[in-house]
This record gives sequence, structure tokens and C-alpha cells, in this order.
Amino acid sequence: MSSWFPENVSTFGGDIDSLFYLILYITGAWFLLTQGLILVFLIKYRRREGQRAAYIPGNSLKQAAWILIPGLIVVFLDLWIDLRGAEVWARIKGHVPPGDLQVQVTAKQFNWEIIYPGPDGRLGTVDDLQMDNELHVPAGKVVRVVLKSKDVIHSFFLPNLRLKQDAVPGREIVAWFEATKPGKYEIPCAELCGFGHSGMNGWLFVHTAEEYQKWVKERWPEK
Amino acid sequence: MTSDAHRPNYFVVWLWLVGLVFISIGASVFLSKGAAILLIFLVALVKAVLVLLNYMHLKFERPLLYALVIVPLLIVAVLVFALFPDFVFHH
Amino acid sequence: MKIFSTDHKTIAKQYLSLGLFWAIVGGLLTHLMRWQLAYPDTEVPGWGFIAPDFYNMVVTMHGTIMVFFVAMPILLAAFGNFLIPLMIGAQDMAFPRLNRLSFWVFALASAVLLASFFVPGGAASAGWTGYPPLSAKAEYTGVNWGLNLWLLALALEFVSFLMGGINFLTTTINLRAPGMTFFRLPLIVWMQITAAVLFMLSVGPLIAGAVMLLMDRVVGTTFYLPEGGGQPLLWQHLFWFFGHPEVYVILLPGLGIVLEIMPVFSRKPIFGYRPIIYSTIAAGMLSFIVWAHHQFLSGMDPRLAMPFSITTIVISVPFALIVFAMIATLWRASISFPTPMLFAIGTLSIFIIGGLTGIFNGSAPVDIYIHDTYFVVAHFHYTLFSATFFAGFAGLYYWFPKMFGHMMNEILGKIHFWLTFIFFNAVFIPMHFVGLGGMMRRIANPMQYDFLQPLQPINVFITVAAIFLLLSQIPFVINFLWSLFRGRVAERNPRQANTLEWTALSPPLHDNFERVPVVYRSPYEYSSPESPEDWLPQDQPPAVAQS
Amino acid sequence: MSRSESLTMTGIPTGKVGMWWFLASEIPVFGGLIASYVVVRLGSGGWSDASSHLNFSLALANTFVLLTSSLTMVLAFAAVEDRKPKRLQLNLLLTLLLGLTFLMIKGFEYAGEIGHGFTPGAGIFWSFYYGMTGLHALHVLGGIVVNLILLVAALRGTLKPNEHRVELAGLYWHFVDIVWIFLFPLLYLA
Repeated sequence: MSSWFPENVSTFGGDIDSLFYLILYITGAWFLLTQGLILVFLIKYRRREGQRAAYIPGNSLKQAAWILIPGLIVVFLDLWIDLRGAEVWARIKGHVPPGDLQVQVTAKQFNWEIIYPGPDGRLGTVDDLQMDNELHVPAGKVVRVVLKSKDVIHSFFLPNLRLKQDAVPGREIVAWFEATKPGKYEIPCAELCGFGHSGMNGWLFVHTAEEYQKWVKERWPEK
Repeated sequence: MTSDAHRPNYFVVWLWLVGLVFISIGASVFLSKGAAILLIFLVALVKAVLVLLNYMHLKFERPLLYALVIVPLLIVAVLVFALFPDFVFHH
Repeated sequence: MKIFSTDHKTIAKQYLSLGLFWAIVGGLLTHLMRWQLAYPDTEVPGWGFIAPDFYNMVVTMHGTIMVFFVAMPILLAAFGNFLIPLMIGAQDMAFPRLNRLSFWVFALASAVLLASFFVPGGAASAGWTGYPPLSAKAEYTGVNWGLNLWLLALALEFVSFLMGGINFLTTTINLRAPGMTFFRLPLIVWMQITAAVLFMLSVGPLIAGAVMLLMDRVVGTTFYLPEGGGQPLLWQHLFWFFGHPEVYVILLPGLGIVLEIMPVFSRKPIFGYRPIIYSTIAAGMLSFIVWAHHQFLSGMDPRLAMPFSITTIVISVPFALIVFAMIATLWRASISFPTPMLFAIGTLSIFIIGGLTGIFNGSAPVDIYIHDTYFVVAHFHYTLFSATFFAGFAGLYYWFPKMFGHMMNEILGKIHFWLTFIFFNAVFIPMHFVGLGGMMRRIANPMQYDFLQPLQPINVFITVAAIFLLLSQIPFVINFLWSLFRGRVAERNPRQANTLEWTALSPPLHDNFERVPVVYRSPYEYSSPESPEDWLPQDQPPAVAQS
Repeated sequence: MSRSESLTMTGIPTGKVGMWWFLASEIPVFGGLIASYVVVRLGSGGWSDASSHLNFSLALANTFVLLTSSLTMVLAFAAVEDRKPKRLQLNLLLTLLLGLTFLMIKGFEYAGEIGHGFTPGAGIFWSFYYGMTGLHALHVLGGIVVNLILLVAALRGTLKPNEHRVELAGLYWHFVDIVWIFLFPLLYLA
């Protein structure tokens, strides 16, 4: 059934997908019920000679119950969706877990400037390394992304990681993800940011532990 | 039209308004920062209500017109409170 | 028809004609977008190549035109102006001259928007939402005067609809015919005044925001520029504080039209007149506290997302009640299917899908993935398109005899409905799946992304269906123009409906009624036990008890 | 009784219902602007010393000018009730002159501040200062135009059937005064 979505390789992606399906089943049920009823009524109660419609104004509580009760059901289902949603939101956006790796991504008109802290693990030090549009991370590790923007609002979108977070100029926003499967995934921009918005795209390389160590050694050889 | 009996003394209302301006200036000079701001905006509120009731004759109008003043103010209050987390508390 | 007339009916027709003109322009812009998405960087037949910044301009103007220059004028101004005085038994609006001024300010706004296409740098291209800093500095989009004129056109349009709103509210409050209490008002009048209140009380902050944005662009202030201490998020709050009540301002009159038409062709009272009114008022109030669901991922404080996610999902309840009431109206009814009824049922059926997909967007975590994707585009076309086009066509076919004095052709009407209904779904159902596949909004060329390649056949299908949707409007154009002059002459009450506008001539006299009507009952007394007929006009005196 | 005066189901004259709806829609305009000012100011520092560069004495004078113009406006309406055309014309003229004085003082104030280099682009405080006082000044200008039309009609004696319009113009003028009642402390005292 998950053929609609791109492949999910994120730890919290499953929660989002399952919440989507929960809502799909609820709204699907309402869809079939309401459209079905309409179709049945249209056929069953079409105009026939000599047959009068029933006078049911529906203002008295007894008659109005026919719509108030389904309304109550909608309220309870809504609350169920809200409760499930609140828990998932708190886990994803509510707090950012301590990251094994922290990178800084600065969006600008029309690419992602990605700065790696280097072996000392701290940003803003001399051993930092900047790469454009290439984010290399180890699989199975929590990656903290500090999002900034130099000019307009961009949106850091990783479809396969089920992650999206706007990068707003003048603000530092932290997003996080943990990739579960090595591979090469795209990082499109999801917020209109000018004539180069279409095609603004970066790449996320998720490496196995060994590959990642090899990559680190290539970048910071003097160690 | 409001007859004579219902007409507030406009001149006295004017004196109050002018007096209140001096009070808020005094507050900003003598009182501490927090107290001054509180008093200043209380004074502004009083002046606004004075103008509304007396000059705009809201005192003699029906409740529908009161609602036309209070509802928009509530809506602006909702906007202010919703903006607090994003602009006042943001790190 | 005097051009500078103050007759609410003439002004309604002027708004209708300007709205239909813009609908054609908006529709042609759709053609440009869809062709570029299906066959990127190929020449659009009848136009040529589409550069990326030109594509952004087309997207921006399509949104702006459809929301502010098609939906608002047709649903609010045309139907509201024409129907409110007639339905409450008044001779005209409370302020006829202000009403005329509101149209001509709207015409000026249209002229300014049209001019913005031809200024150097082209028209606005920062999205119909115009988020700064992209919209705050000319060099970010390369558009200078185009965006300034866009802001000016919107400001003029707001002023025009503020004047219209004052007219609607004052007329309905003060100029009702004797006996027309608030709970005997037809539901479309309830919906129009609720929409007017929502617009009046929500547009203020955006006018302030637009003044600030115009100053940023022209005077050099830094309201939304971080380097000058400004806050880009401020605009999003001010815009969507207006934006969400605005979409209900467009939706409510659409629902009102359906609520007027259904009882007439079901020969049965609308089910739950009062529950519908209380739901409308509840939805109106709730609409002021849902706006930030547009900003879950915009850098807004994450703690704010939950309250707004809850209010967003809760606002589905009043609309669910209205939908249930419409369905209950069909129960044990006597339903006939002329074109207005087909479009009314089409509106209901499509609005249900739109309402349901709203639940996905309202849930914050799901929105993490589908925000700014084509899933959202599909959602709001199911809600806005249903209210503007399906309900708008339903209203046009239904009140055409009263507006223009001629009947429209039923066969062409039915062809138009079935073609539009089928191709509308053919365009927008697949769009949900393109959105779930991750396709982002406002991108000119999906082929630049590997993960979107498998979705391209769907995009091609949507484009082809969209072309057929555009072509299926031809039966309507023929029908509309032909019936204007050569349609069968309409009598006073061709539909045997109860509301007051059907007691006037078709088209009505300058002062609407030969004598001021007196109202005795609710507008929905169909198949009432009190009357042998299956309808009972509002102004028909109660039958004197036989001695 | 003019047309819009007579038709009323709720007992409130139609003109007044319309004007109060207009004021109800204006409250969120200034409310949105003031809300943005308050919120952005609380979120960033350094605003009170920026506001110390404002010309306080001119603003104080402007406050008295506007308060007095509210008085003369309401006296003009009282003159309508008492059917005293001469007093009506005098008070309308005074309100008009006071309004123009307000704009003149505002103009001098702007010139002085810009002269010292505090242009709208000088910082976020100045953006809001010119935004709020500019929009308010435009509304004062609008009120002056309306009062001018009424004064001319009063002088030519053509105001007769629509005298209630003086009250409506008064409602609008007092609203503009109330906005200044909040702008003055927000910008100059806080």
C-alpha cells in the first residue's frame, strides 16, 4: 500500500505514514457513507407522479438528531486523530534528540550550503568543511540539521525521510532525522524562492558505518 | 436624535481628556518602567472609553453597536496572543 | 442598462461579467501551467516557451485572479448584490451609491491588475500568498512595479469588498420586509452576511500587512527584512489570519446557493434550518482561530501547532453538520434533475471530498510530509472549485431566468454538467497521488527531480484532462450567450419556489416589487401540510380557516 | 427624513449602522498594525532609545490639537441637534482647521526627524513609526476631506435633508482620535 509514497527510510517516517492511513480509513469510511447515501436517495426518491415529498423540517431535536449524532461521531473521530497526531508531532518537532552528528545547512537562492563540523565536532572552527548540495551522513545515527537562510524563505524537504522544515532568514531552526537505509536521496526545496526554485535540489548520501568512516578520512586526511 | 437631557457636558469630557494626557506624561517621568507602562495604557483605555461613550454617543445606543466595537477588539487580542510565542519568546 | 446605474441588479450583472472575464483569463493561465508541467520546456501551443520566472508569474496570477477576481466577485458580489434585496423584500441596497462605487473601485482594481502584466519585469511572481522576503525586495524575483501594482490591486479589491460588505450587512439588518424576521431569512442570505462579517473583521490585519509590504518595497522600510530587524514570519501570520476566513468567505455563499436549490427541486424543506444557521455561525467564529495550520513548518513555534491542529480538525464538525443536513434533505424527497439541481448535487459531492482531504492537512504530523505538495493543491481545488464553479454554475442556471428574463437550454446545461463533473474529477483525483508522491508546489519542471520521474505520466494525464475540462465549458458559453437573447421568455416563478425573488417579474422592475411584500413563514415550506400544493410562497397570506 | 434615515427595522438609523460597520472593519486594520508593533518590539530591544529621538513636544501639541478637534466636532453635531446652522458652520470650520494643523505639525515633525537621518529605513522602530503615523495621517486627511464637503454643503444650505451625516463624520473623526490616543503612548511614552 505504500506505493503512493516515496520509499520511507526514516525512523519517524512510519509514524507519519500510519497516521496518514488512519485518517485515510476514517475519511474513506465517511466518503463511502455520504456519497453512497446521496446516490441511494437520488435514485430512491426521484420525482414520481402523485407522490409528495415528506414534510420533515428537521428543526425539532428529535428530527435534528439524524444529523447531530453523526456530528458527534465526527467530533470523537476528530479527537482520536488529534490525540494520535499530538503524540507524533511532539516526538518529531516537539524536541530535538541529542544528535550524533550536527551539520549546518544554509539555504540560498538556489542551492544548499552544507557545513560539516569536522573531527572536533564543533561548527565555526577552522576544520569546518563546506560542500554545496551534498549531505553525507551515517545510517542509523541521529543527524541534527541547523537550518539558516541567506536571502528568502526556502524549505528543506527530504521526501524519503518524511522531513520538511522551512529555512527562514534571520532565524536558526533545528531539524533532525535518522536514516535507516543507506542510499542516495534527494533534497528538493519546497517553498517558492524565485526563478530557480524549480530545480533547486541537493543530495543526501546515507552511508554504512564503514563507508562513512572512509568518507571522513578522505575529507580530513591529516588526522 | 439625543435630546438635551441626554447630552453629556462635552467641555468637561474634554478637560478630562487633556488632564489624563498630563497624568500619563507624569507617569512616564516619575514612575518606574513597568508601573509607568501599565498606568499609561490604562489611561489610554480610559480616554478611549470616554470618547466612545460621550463623543460617539455609544452610551445612548443599542447593544448591537457595542458588539461592533467589542468583537473586533477580541479578534485583535486573539492575534496578539497568537503572535507572542513566535516573536516575543523566540530564541 | 445604464453603465453608472445604482440599481443593485445592474451592479450584480456588472460584477458577474467582470468575474467571468477574469475566469477566462485565469483558465488560460491554467493551460500554460499544465502544458509546461506535462511537457516541460516545449512550446505551449498558441504561446511559446515558458521561462521559469514566467512560470512563477503564471502561478501567482492564476491564484490571485481565481481567488480575488473570480470567486469573490461572482459568489459574493454578483449573487449577493442580486439576491439579498430581492430575497428580503427590499427595493435596493441600503447605500445604492456606495454600491455603485464599490463596483467601480473593483473595476479600477481589475485595471491595475491587468496593467501589472504589461509593466517592465512582468506581473507579480512571489506566489498568490506573496511571502516576504521574496516579495519584499525587487531583486529576489526581478519584478519591481509588477508586484507593487499587485499589492495596489489587492488593496483596492479589499476596499471594494469592504464597501460591499457594509452594504450587505446594513441592508439585511435594516431593510427587511415586514414579517421577515432573522429566522425567516433564506439560508443564502444568512451565508452572505456571515461571509460579509468574516471578511470585514479579518481583512484589517492584511491591509496593515500590505501597507507594510508596500512600504518595504517602495519607501525602504524593513518590516520583513531580517537584516533591518524585520520579521518575515509576521507577514505569514497577518496574511493567513485573513487567508482562512477568506476561504470561508468564498465557500459559504457557494453552500448557500446549494442550500437554496436543493429544497426547490426536492420539493421538501431544507433539513435542519436552525442547526445549519448555528453551524454556519460556529464555523465563522472558529475560522478566526485556525489560520496557523498554514504555518506548521514555517519556523513557527512547534508548541503552537497543536492548538491550531485541533481547531482546524474541529472546524470540520460544523461543515459536516451542513453536509449531513443537505443529505438529509434528499431523504424521502421528490427529486427532479434540471441543470441547477445537477450542479448543486455536484457541488455537494465534490465538497465532501474537499472537506475530507482537509483532515489530512489539518493533522500537523501528516502536514509535515504533504505541506507545499500537490496534495494541498488538490485539496483546495476540491473546496474552492466546488464553491466557485459548481455552486456558481448552479446559481447561474437557477437564477438566470430571474436575472435575464429568459430560460436556459436544458440539454446544453446537462452536457455542460456531465463534462465538467467528469473532467474535473479526472484532473484533480490523480493530483492527490502526484502530491503524495512528493511533487512540490510551484515547480516549473518536475523532470529536474529523479524521484518525480515515475509521476510524470500522471502529470501528462492531468494536463490532457485539464484541456478537456477547459473545452467542456464551451456548451456553457454557447448556452449563456444564446439564451440571453433567444432563450424562452421566463415567467415570474418558473421553478415554483417559495422565496420572495420569485414573486417579482423576470427580470424584476427597478424597485423589485409592485408592492412591498409581507412575509408570513419560513422560505422552505415545501410539501407543507398547510397547503394542497407542494409549495407555499413566503408572502402568501395564511389560508383563512374555512368557516 | 432622508431615505437612509427612515428605513430601519432595528431602530438604529441605517446610516449609523453602516458607519459603525465601517469602524468595526477599521479596528482590525490599526489593531493589526499595533499588534505587530507591540509583538515585534517586545521581541527585540533598543526601541526606547530609538523613540527618544522623536520630537516629543510637537507630538504633545498634536495630541491636544486632535483632542480639541474632537470637541469641536461633537459641538458641530450638537449644533445640528439644536438647529443652529451658524454654530454648525463655525465648529465644522474649527474641526477642519485643527485637522490641518495636526497634519502640518506632523509634517514638521517628519521633516525634523528625517533631517536628523531617521528615515523610514533607519531601523525597525522607524519603519513602524512611519507606517503607523503615516497610515493615521492618511485617515486624518480623509476626515478633513469629508468635513470640507460637509462645511461647503452647510455654507450653501444644501445640507438640510442629510444633516445626520455630521454625526457620521463625527463618529469617524472620533475613531481617528482614539487611534491617536493609543499611538501617542505607544510611540512616544513607552
